[in-house]
Amino acid sequence: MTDQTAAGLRIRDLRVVFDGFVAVDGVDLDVPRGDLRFLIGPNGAGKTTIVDAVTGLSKATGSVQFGEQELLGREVHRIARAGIGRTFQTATVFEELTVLQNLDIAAGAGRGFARLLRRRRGVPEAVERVLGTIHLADATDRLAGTLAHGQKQWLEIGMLLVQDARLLLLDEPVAGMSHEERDATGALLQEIADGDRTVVIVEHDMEFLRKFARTVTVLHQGRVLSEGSVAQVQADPKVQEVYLGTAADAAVVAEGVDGVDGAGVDGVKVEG
Amino acid sequence: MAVLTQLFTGISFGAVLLLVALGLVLTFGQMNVINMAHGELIMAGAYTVYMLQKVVTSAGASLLVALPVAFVVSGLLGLAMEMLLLRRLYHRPLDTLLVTWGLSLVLQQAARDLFGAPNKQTAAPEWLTGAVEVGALTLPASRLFILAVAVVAVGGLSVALTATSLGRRIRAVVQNRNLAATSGIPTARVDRTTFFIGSGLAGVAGVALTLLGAIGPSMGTSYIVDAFLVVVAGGVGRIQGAVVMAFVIGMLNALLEYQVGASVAKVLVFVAVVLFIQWRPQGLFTLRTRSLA
Amino acid sequence: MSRQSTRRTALTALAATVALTLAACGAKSGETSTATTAAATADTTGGTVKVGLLNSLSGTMAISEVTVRDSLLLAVEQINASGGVLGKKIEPVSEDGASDWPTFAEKAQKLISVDKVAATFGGWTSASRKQMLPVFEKNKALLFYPVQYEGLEASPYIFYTGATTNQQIIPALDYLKGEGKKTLFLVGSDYVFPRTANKEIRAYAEANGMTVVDEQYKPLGNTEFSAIVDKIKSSKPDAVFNTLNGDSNVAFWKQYKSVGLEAATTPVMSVSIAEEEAKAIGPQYLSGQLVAWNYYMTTDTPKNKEFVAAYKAKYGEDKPTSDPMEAAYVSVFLWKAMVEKAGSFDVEKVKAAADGITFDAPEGLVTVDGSNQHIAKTARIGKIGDDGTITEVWNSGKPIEPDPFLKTYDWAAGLS
Amino acid sequence: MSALDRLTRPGPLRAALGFGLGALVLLVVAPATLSQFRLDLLAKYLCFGIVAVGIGLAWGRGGMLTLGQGVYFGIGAYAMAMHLKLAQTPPGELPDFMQLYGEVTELPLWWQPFRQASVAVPATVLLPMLVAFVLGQAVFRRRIKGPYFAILSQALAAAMAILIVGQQGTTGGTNGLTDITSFFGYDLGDPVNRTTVYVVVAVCLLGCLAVARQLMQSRYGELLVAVRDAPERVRFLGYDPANVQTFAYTVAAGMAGLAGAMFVCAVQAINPASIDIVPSIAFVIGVAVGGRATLLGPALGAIGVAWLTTAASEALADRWTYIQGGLFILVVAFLPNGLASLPRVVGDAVRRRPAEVTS
Repeated sequence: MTDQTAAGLRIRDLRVVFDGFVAVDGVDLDVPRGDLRFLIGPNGAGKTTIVDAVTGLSKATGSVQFGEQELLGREVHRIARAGIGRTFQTATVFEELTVLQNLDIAAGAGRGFARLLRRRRGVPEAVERVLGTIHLADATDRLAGTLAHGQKQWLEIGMLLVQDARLLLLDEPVAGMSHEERDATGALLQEIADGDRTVVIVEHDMEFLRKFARTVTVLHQGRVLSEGSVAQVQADPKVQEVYLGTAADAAVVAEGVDGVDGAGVDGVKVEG
Repeated sequence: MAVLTQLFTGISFGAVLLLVALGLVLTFGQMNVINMAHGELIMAGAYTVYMLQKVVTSAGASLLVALPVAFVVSGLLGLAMEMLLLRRLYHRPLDTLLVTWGLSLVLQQAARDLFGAPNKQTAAPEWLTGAVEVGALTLPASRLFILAVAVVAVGGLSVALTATSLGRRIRAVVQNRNLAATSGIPTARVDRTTFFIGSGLAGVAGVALTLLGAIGPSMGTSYIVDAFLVVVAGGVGRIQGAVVMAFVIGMLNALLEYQVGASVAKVLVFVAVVLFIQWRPQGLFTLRTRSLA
Repeated sequence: MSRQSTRRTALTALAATVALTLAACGAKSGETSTATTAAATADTTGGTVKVGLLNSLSGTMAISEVTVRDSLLLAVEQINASGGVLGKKIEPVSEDGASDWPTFAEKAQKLISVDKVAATFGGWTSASRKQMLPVFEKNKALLFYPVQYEGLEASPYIFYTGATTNQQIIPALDYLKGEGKKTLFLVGSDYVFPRTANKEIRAYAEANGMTVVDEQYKPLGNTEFSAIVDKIKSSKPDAVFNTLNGDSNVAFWKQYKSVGLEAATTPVMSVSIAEEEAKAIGPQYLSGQLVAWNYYMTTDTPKNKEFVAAYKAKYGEDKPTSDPMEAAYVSVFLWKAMVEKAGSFDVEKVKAAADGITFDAPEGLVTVDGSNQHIAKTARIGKIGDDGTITEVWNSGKPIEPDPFLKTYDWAAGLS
Repeated sequence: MSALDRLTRPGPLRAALGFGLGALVLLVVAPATLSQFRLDLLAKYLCFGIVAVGIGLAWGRGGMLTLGQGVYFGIGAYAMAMHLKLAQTPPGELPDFMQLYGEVTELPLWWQPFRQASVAVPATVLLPMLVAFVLGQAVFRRRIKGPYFAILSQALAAAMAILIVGQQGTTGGTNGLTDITSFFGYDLGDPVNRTTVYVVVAVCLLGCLAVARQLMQSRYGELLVAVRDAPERVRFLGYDPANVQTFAYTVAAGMAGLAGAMFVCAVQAINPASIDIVPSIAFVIGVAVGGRATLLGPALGAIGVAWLTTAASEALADRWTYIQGGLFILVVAFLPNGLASLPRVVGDAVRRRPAEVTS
């Protein structure tokens, strides 16, 4: 075990059970600090459930450590304050608040009570910086509900940035985006995962994965099936057999044919 | 023997609670409409008995005829509410509470204008005014009748929801409206049917209540809070939850009343239910999903 | 931004200044004058005189109070037909107390200060009376309260034309004692009248060799009586004393019969069931049971025949008359007599003229006792028949002098 | 942008204008033009307005539909009434109703602290806040919300009313505490003193509006809206939504308590009928009619509905319930943001744009 893994995300024997259904069945997972990890797998593989368990939404057994801290058993907002941020499959922003207000709230979890009760004057520096990064500098006073789909997803990522999350867990961040937006988002994520921030992405979009993933973990029926670089995983016969079913589909994934993205491989993407 | 009598009293309380709450399992539980006018739908059922007895003079026959007729009368009243007002409020459940509160005021006043402010008298058949003696136990016939009505209503509703295509449609719409719509289920019609049945059950409860209490404009108000507590504590939308909670609350209320009197018993029951909801915010039976929030 | 907040500060300051100025004025006059309240003056300048009718026309109490209002209107109509009061026609102003006690106070004040009524008639529950009492005392205006009540009160600005306890409850107890009833079960609605009445009943029972086996209350409007009837059945009292009110009564009777309790074995003495209520409950549940009042629709006086006929002619053949309705009807005539004796609508003069006023009422002769402003009434015990009518089985022979504080009863010494 | 537009748009200008106008009308115009009777009534309505400001915060901004504000209104009212009752009772004697019902021979322990004004007056606000804090922490931590919270709070209001009714000997039962004649030594029969009470009530209302405005405009206000719309998202940003909700709920309870205390001074009585489910819902109805999420809407709505109730029942003693019920139905169903949104809805209609609907 290197120093890097110790400081990153370290999951041991994670189990999540819903009413007798084992959604995650003893997963071990290490994501070194600064990595850009993709979690893939068919529906019901347990991808989102792992994210839920790490962020405290679902009850789980086992161990989840980030840095030196054990996360399991802590309340959701305490985990968030420990530097874990996440997004959801459907972009969840505060639609009746402006872009600025959304970011200001994300930036403010550490604020004291007295500061909360005062009015915001001007734009906090952290927010100012992120506004540029997520290309929303022109839209600070627009209601988040009126933003375009891709802009909302950027706003969510921006909220994670001002929140100063060390571990970012993103659930399908580019779903529904245009090609240009996907590339911009990918570049942004690579930029984010370039220091001491660790990024874990649940994604179906194979082209996006091929282009931007540094490492990939493949899940199947609540267990880790394969792990490694994109090339390693693609070459893994177990992945081809179980996850992709036929060799023809495997070829599609390997080549990332335009127009056939995650939805094509995975069918309906309803997990909620 | 005293214990058995107290248990039966508890069951009697429970049967009434179950009857008045059953319709809410559909309208509140399945459709998220907080119908504060549910009590007035009960009232409509009770007045149906009163009106029917002007035509069908035999007390027994009129009561039995009133059961289906009141189901239709209250159901139609509910249907009118749904079509005129509530359908535009499905995405605002809390607002249904306010609108139906206004409706309940209007319906009470309407009853006062139509039937007069004083309570109305209905005749109960002789076989329902006495008691059945089982050993030293005295079981009021009216209570047994209400228990039977409650059992039939619960059974009928369960069968309707699980074994008929209508029931499957109702559940499909509740679980995923959009998916149901895209699968070709006419959701608006299913909504109307659901509301019709839920309201109709209130009418049936109203018929049963004529055996126990007053038939008057404000008769519904005394049941509404209890009825909602049963549904909430039982787990919204769960018939078995409503059944269990109705009898648990009824039993608790009855046993406490023997000990500390009715007023304090009522307060303790309310507090107990509030604490129970603290313990199980989703109620006794829950449909667990992975959906957020 | 800063300009606006300056403006806001200025406005706040203005508001505060006005507030302080007014507060200061209040303080000054408050110290010097404690009795600046002007006595209410009725507006009698025109050809008419206004009176207020204050009854619940909506809410739970509408059941009972609407009939009282109807009865008051009948009295007003009859008086107007015979020339009015002091040559002036009565103009009734009806307000809705809405079964909400603060509303009674609000409407009472409105009748006094906006409509400038010469007197107000109405109220039913103790709570509504207690809310109105300070309003009438403060304004020195008159209220005529037409319902039997728990006693222990004698406001100088209220005339009580219903029975106080010694004209209804004590005669009822005397009757039960005379029938040889030794054990009593008390059941009542959870509010002031039943609780106070039951306290008096307990004291009476203790002094007269009777036992109270149990005392049970139900919140108003509650309709679940299984537990109580079960307790009655198992404790086997000689009689039940019933002070339930409103919807609960219907539920009580239906469930009383459903466990096999009968008038023959366990009679119930009720003090809040009159003809109207009996009609709503149904004679099949009430047949043979006892009630205590001062008046029944069947009370055999020539005046009553006229009253019942007039009421039915105005409101319908199927409409019964009852004790509170009669007491309300009488109260208007008593007021008329007082005003005519005083020769003035002035409240103090009317009060001064009140003592000894008599009226040949449907219930028989009634006399106003000026010392406590109650009226002497004949107590009557009635039995409910198979058809729902109430027939008298006993009466006190002569009007009973009102004694709201039960001063003439030794056993009641510790009560107030 | 026309001048009218600027004045009717939400913003500091409109708020300042509204506040100033309100102060002017309440403190100068109303006392100068209304009869004593109407001014007393207005004082009562303003008390409902104060409750409504709190509900606007908790429900309009925070999404917590509280159908049990009667509980807090009642605690404040009874605390104040108990003090005033004790203050006008001669030393060594029991308050009149305790003598009358004679169930106790000495003052119950829980009455004792209210003898001191220094305890009773702060208690009218702090006691409701304390109860709301405890309840809020319990309820919101268990993530009870929406209809569940509404029904639960309603049950509490019913329970409290039944409890008070049942303890006649120490609470006055259904009669409540009546015949309160003086307010800290000032005779409440004196019209000048009653006007003073009115002014105090009006100033309290303006004060509550100022507090509510500050909270709505602050970062906390933004956070509260965020919690209302997406509580889980807020949680994942590192906040505990339960605390955010509890704070607004507690403030609302404090306002309800203050209103209750003022109500006792204005009406000179309190009884369980004023704190039961029906008045609790009536508070909310006023808020909904006025416009739940706005600053002035709730207060104006509550005052307006109370006024309309009086006016309608005076004009049509029999049929006024139709007007009242009909108004609730029409406004809530067809104008979900209340009458406060009427100008915008009309404006939108004129511009042929569908009105924005939020719940």
